[in-house]
Amino acid sequence: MIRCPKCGALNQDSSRFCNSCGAPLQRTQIRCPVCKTLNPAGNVFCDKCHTRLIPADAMLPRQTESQPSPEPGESVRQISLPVRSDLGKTGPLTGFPDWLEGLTDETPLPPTESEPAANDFQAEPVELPDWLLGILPQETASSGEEASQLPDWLGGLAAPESEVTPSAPAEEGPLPNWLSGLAAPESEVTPSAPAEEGPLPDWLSGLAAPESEVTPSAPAEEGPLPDWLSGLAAPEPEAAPSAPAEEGPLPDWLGGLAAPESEVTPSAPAEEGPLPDWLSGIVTPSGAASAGTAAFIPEAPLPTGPAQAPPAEEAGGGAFAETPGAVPDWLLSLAPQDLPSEPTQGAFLIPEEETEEAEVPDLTPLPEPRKPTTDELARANVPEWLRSLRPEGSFGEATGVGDKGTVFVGAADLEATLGELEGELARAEIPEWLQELRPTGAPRPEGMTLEQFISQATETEGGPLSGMKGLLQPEAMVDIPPDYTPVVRYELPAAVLERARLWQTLLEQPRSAQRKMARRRVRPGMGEQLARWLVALVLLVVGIWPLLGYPVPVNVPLRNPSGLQGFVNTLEGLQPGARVLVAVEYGPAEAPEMAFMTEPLLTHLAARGAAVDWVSTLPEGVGLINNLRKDPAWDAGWQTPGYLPGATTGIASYVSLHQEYDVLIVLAARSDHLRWWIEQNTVGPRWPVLVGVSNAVGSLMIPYLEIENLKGVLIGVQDGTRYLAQRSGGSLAQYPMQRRQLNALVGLQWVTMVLLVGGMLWTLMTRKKGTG
Amino acid sequence: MKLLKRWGVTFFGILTAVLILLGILMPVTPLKEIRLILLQWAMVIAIFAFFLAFLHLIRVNLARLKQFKKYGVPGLLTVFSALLTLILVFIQGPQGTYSQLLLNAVLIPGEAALMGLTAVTLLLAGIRIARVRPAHEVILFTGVAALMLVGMIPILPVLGTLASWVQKVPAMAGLRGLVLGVALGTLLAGLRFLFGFDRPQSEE
Amino acid sequence: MNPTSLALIATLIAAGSLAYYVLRQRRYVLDVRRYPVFAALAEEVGRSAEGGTLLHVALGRGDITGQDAITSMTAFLGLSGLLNMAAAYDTPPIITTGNPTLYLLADDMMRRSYARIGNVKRYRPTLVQYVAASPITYAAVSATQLYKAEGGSNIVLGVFDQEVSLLLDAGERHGVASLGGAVSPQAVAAMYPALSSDVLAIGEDFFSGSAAQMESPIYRASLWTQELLRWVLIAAMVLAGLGALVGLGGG
Amino acid sequence: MPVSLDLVAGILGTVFTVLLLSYLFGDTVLYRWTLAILVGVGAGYALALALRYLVYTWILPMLDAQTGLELRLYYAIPIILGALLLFKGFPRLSPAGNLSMAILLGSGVAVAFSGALLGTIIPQVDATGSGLSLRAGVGQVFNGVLVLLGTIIALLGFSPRPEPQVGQARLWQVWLQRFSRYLLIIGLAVAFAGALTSSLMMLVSSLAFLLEKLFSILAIGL
Repeated sequence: MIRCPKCGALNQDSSRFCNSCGAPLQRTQIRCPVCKTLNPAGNVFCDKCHTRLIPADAMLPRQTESQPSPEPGESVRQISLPVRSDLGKTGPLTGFPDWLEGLTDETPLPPTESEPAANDFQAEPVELPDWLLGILPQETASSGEEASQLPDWLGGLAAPESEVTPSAPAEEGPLPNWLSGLAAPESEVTPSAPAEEGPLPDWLSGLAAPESEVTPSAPAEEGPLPDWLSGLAAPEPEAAPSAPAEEGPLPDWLGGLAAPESEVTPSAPAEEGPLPDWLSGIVTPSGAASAGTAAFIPEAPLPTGPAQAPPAEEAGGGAFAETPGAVPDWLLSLAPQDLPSEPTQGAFLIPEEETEEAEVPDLTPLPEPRKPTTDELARANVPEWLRSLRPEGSFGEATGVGDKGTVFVGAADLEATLGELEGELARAEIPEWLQELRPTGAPRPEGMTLEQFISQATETEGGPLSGMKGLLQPEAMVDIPPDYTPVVRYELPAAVLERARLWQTLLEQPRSAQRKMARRRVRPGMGEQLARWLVALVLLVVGIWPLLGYPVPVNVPLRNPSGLQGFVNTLEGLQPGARVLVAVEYGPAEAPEMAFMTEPLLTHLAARGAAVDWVSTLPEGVGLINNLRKDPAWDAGWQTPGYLPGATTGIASYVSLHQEYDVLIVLAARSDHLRWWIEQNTVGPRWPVLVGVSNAVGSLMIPYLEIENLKGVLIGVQDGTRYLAQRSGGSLAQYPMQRRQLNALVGLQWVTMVLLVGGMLWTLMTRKKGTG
Repeated sequence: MKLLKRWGVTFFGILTAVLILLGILMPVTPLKEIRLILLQWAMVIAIFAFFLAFLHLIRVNLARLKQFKKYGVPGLLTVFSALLTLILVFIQGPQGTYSQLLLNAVLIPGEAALMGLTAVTLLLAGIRIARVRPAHEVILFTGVAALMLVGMIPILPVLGTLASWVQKVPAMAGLRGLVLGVALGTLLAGLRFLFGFDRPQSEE
Repeated sequence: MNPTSLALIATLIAAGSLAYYVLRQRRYVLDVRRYPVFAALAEEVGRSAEGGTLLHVALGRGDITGQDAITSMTAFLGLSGLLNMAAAYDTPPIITTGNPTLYLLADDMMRRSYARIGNVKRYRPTLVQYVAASPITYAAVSATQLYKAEGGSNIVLGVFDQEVSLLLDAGERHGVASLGGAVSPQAVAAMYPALSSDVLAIGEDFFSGSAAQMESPIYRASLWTQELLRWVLIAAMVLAGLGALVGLGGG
Repeated sequence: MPVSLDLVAGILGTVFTVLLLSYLFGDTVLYRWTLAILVGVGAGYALALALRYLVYTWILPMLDAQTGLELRLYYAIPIILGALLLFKGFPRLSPAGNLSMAILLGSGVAVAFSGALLGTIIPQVDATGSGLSLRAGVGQVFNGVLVLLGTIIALLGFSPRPEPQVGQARLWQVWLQRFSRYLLIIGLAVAFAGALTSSLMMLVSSLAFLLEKLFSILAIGL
C-alpha cells in the first residue's frame, strides 16, 4: 500500500493517483524492460508481464569466505541486494544495508486491526540518517522527527527554481538536481528546477550534465525510496538487454545513466589518473571531453527513426519531454559547463513518443545555466554516508576543509589524497556481482574497424556466451530516467501477457500447507464391498417381509398429528364452488410417497364440491396430475392442468395474475419448491395455505411451517395414512397395501437406527481416520 | 463503442434486476406490470435455453458414439429415447396415452428406484461418519438421527415426545440459523450483482 | 408494518452499508477465517493435470432464472480460480449440470476462461454437459462419470438435495476424493457425514468462503456488510421477541 | 390406457426397477443402459411440455391475425431474445446471446433477493419473535426463548471472523462457537433422519410396486 503524501490515505501499490484527494502518488520505480511498466521498488517480478526484475543469483546475498563478515561497529557498508524472504510471498524484503533498512516501502502492515501504520516507512520507529530526512514523505518528516532542511551539500545541487515549476508544493525546498531524476516519473509533476547555489562535490563532478541541453526531469519530490537508491534495492533485471557500454561496465547503481543499448557506442576509457573502480565506468571518454565532462557521452550516431516522445504516463515530468539523444537529465545537470551547447551526435538518446493524452511539452529553449568550475566541484563537501562508500584512492587531494569537517578534494590528485586519508576512509566493499561487471578488455581504438577490433578481443570466460570474442560487456541498468522509453519493437498481445501471469501465479503459488491434502482414497477393499452388500441385503429383506403380508412384531399405532386437524378443518370450511389452487410440486420419484396424502385429499375436495385448478412448475408434475384425475368423480369442473415453466418466475407471474382463490394447497417433496410458493404467496395475495410434504421436506420445513397464514400441515407417510384412515371411518382396513407399507417403513427405520448406532460404534472403535 | 460492448450487457442485467425488485418492494402500478412482463419474458427465454441444452445433450451422446465400445449403446439409447419421447409427448400432450405410458412405465418407477438407492447410500455415509468427523460430533449426530428415526413414527410414546421436542427447539434453532445465514449470503451476493461488482453476464 | 415495506427498508440498509464499506474499504481491514475448501479448489486442477486423473465438477440443478440463481452464481465465484487454472493448464474439468440455464452459464464461464488467455480454439464445449432433467437422474448420471476414475477429484458445489449422497457414494466407491459445499439443509445433511470439515462448506460459509477467497477489497467490504446485517437481524429477532412477550407482536 | 398398455407399462416398470436397484450390488452395464433411457425419456418429456407451452401460449397468439400490435410486440420480444440465446450453441458467436443471459440472470437475482428477504428473513424473524407470545402458554414461552437464543447462537457461528481458538480467545467465545456447532449438528441430524425416512419410503414403494407388478404379471394374487 502507498500512503498519499497529501491526505494520508492508503492506496493500492499500482495506484498512480490518490483515491481520496487525487494527488499524484510518489512511487519509486523499477521499469520493466520488456513491457515498460513501472513496478514498485520491492517487486521481484513485473506486475504486468511478470518478467523477473531482480536477477535470480543476485537474490541471495553471498557471504563468501573471501569477504570477511563486517565486525560489529565497522563502518564498512556491504552493498548487497534486498532479498524477499520467500519467493512469491509479499513478505518484507531483507538484506538491505542498515542505512536503507527503514526506507523500503515493503514494511508490512502491523497484523492488528488497529489503524495501519501512519506511514509505510514507519512500521516501527527507525532512526533515519539526517541527510534523508529532507527528502522523505511529509508524514515521516512530520511524524515525530523534526522537519530538517536539506543538507547544505545537497542544497547546492537542487534544480534551479526558474526552469521548472514544482507541481506539488515541495515543503522542504526543491531537491538537488542529481536527485531530481529520482522523482516518481508517474506523477505529471513538472520537475522543479535544480537549486542554483552550492558547487558539486568532486566525486560527482564527472557526472555533472551540461545544464543547457537538458532540463532536469521531474524533481524528486519527497517520496519513498529514490530511484538511484532503489538501484541498490533492485539492480537491473537479467532479461534487460545488456547495454553495450564498451568503455567498461557502469556500476549498477549508476547503470541507469548508461545510454540505452541501441544508441550507445562506448567512448574510450579516461586516460587521466586511475579513477575508482565504481566510478571508472563513468569517467570521460578520451578525446570527447576533458576530465570532468559527462563521462558517458557515447560516440554512436543518432538513431535514424523519427524521435518518439516518451508516452505521457512514463514521461513523468511529461511537461519537459527530453530532446532525442540528450544525456539523462539528472546527470546532465551535474556536468561541467564547458560542454558544447548542442547535444553531441550519439548523445544519450531519449526517443520521444507521441501520445494523445500527453501534455504539450514546453519546448522553449532554457536559459544558459552557469556551469560550476572544476574547483567548485572539487570543493563540494562529501557527506558522511557517501564518504563511507568511497573506495580507496577514489578522490583527489583535499583543497580545503568545509565547515562540517568535510574534506574537499580535487579530481586531479586523487591518489595522493587517498594515501593521507587511508586511516579515516574505510575501503568500500564492492559486492561480488559488481566485481564481475568490471571492464576487462581495452576499448576499441579510433580508426580501427569493428571486425579488426573483435579479432583482437579476448574471449569471454564463463556465462552462456563463454568462448565468444569481442562481446559487449553486460551493463546493468538500475533504472532508466522517467522520461526514457525504450522502443519496444514487438508489442506483447494482452492474451500472451495474461497467460504469462497465470503461469506465474501458478509457479508462485505456495502449496497451501494448511489444508490436509485429501488423502487419495484407494478403491475400497473387499471388506467395504461386503459391508455394502450386507446393508443392502438387510434393507431389502426387512422391506419385503411385511409387504408379502407376513406378521410383524408391532402394528404401528396411528397417532393424531398436530397439523392434521387444521388441515381437515380448513377443507371442511370450504363452500361448494370455492376456488382451490393445488400446486403439485413433486416428481415421479416421490409420487408413491405422496400418494398417501393425495388420494384422501382428492376425495375430500370432491366431497366439498370445490373448483380446483391444478398447476405445477415441474413438467412431470403435469403428467402426475393427469394420473390423479383418472377417476371422473374427481374431475368435476376442474381446469386443465397449468404448467408454469421458469420455477419461481412462473409462480410469481401466475400468482400475480390470478387473485381469485380461497385456499392454496401445496403438495411438495422438494424443499425449495415449497419455499418458492410460500414466499410468492407472502409477497402476493397471502391466501390461507395448506401444506402436504414428504418426510424429507417435513423435517426441514419446520422453520418455514410456523408462518402466519399456514392453516394445516401433513408430513410424510404417517400423517398421510392417518388422514386416509380418518377419511375412511378411522381404520386402514380398506387399504391393506398402505398398512403393509407403513409397517415396512417402521421396520426399516428401526433396523436403520440399529445399523447407524452399531456402525458408528464399530468405526469409532477401529478409528480409521480418513479425510473425505 | 468499447464502453457499450463492455458495460452494455452488464447494464441490462442490472436494469432487469432492479426493475423486478422495485416491482416487488414497491408494488405501485407501473412497476408491478413491468415486473410481470420481465418475469414472463425470462420464462420464455428459459424455454429456449432448455431447447439448446437438449440439443447439446443429443450432441454429447452422439459424440460418444466414437468410443462405441464403452459409450456406444448408452449414447444411442439416450438419443433414441429422448427424440422419441419429445415427438410423442409434443404431439399428444400430457394426457396422451403414450405420454402416460412413458410416465407410468419409465419415469415413476425409474426415479423411485433411484431414490430408493439413496436410502442405502445415506445409511452407508451415516455408518462411516466416524472416519471423517471428531468423536463428540459423531456421537451427537448419530444419537439425534437415531432418536428421530424411531420417534417419527413412534412405537414408544416417550420417544415420540422427545423427538418432537428435539425437532421443535434445538433443531429448529440450528436450521433457522443455517437458513438465515444462507439468506444473508444471498442478500450480499445479490447486492454485489446489483452494484456491478459481480458480472457473470459480461464477457470480461 | 407489512413485509414489503420492511423488505424495502432492509434493502436500503444493506445497500447503504455495502456502499459505505466499499468506499471506506481501506480503513476496515477484516480478518477472515480460513475456508480451506475454496483454497484447495484451484489445486485440484494442478493435481489432475500432474496425475492425469479426472476432475469432475457437479454444479447441481440451480435454475438461474429462479430462487437458486444467486447460489449458482456464487458457486462460479468460488470456482473462478479453478476455471482460470484449468484454461491455463488446458486440462478442463468435466462440468455436469442438471438445469438448462445453469448449463448455459457454465458453458459461458468455461469459454471465457479460455478466451481470456487467447486460447478459445482449445475450448471443447462437450466437456460442459447438461445431463438430465430431474435431480435424482442427474445425480445418478453424474455418478457414472466417476466410474474407473480412481485418484480423481469430485467437486460438488451448488444446489442439491438428498440425491447428492448418490454422487458422494460413487466417489467413495471408485476411490475419488470429494469436496464441495451446499446451502439446502437436505444436501448439507447428506454431505455432513460423508465429508470432513475442511473439504465441506456449509450454508453461509458457501457464500462467505467464495467471497473471502477473492481477496479483493470489494469482497472484504461485502463480508463486513454481512457481519453488520447479522447483528441487525439478531436485534430484530430480540425486538420481535420482546414485542411478542408484551403482547404487541403477532403469533 | 387400454389393458394391454397397462401390462406393457407394468413389465417395463418392473424391469426398470430391478435393473436400477441392481446398482446396490454393482455398477453393471445393464444399470447404465437403463439409466440412459431414463435420462432420454426425462429430458424429452420435460422439453415437450415446455415447447407446447411456448407454442400454444406465445407463438400462436403472436401469429394470430387479431392480436394487436402492442400485444404482438409483447409476444415477439422474448422470442427474439430467445432466438439470440440459441447463438450460445456456437462458441464463436456466443457473445450474441449475452443480452438474453443478462435478462435471465437479472430476473433470477431479483427473484432470489426478494425471496431471501420476503420468504426467509422476515417470516423467520417474525416466527422467532412470536414464539415468545404468552398466548400459547408458559411452556411455549420457555421453548420460544430457547429457540430465540439458539437461533442467535447458530447465526453467530457462521460469522466470517476467525474461529476463536482455546487460549487465544475468551472462554465464552470458544463455548459460543462450540454450542453453535452442536445446534447445527442437531439440525442436520434431524434433516438427515427426515431424508433417510423419505428414501426408505421410496425403497418400500419401489419394492411394493415391484411385488405388485410381478404378481400381477404372474397372475398370482397377493
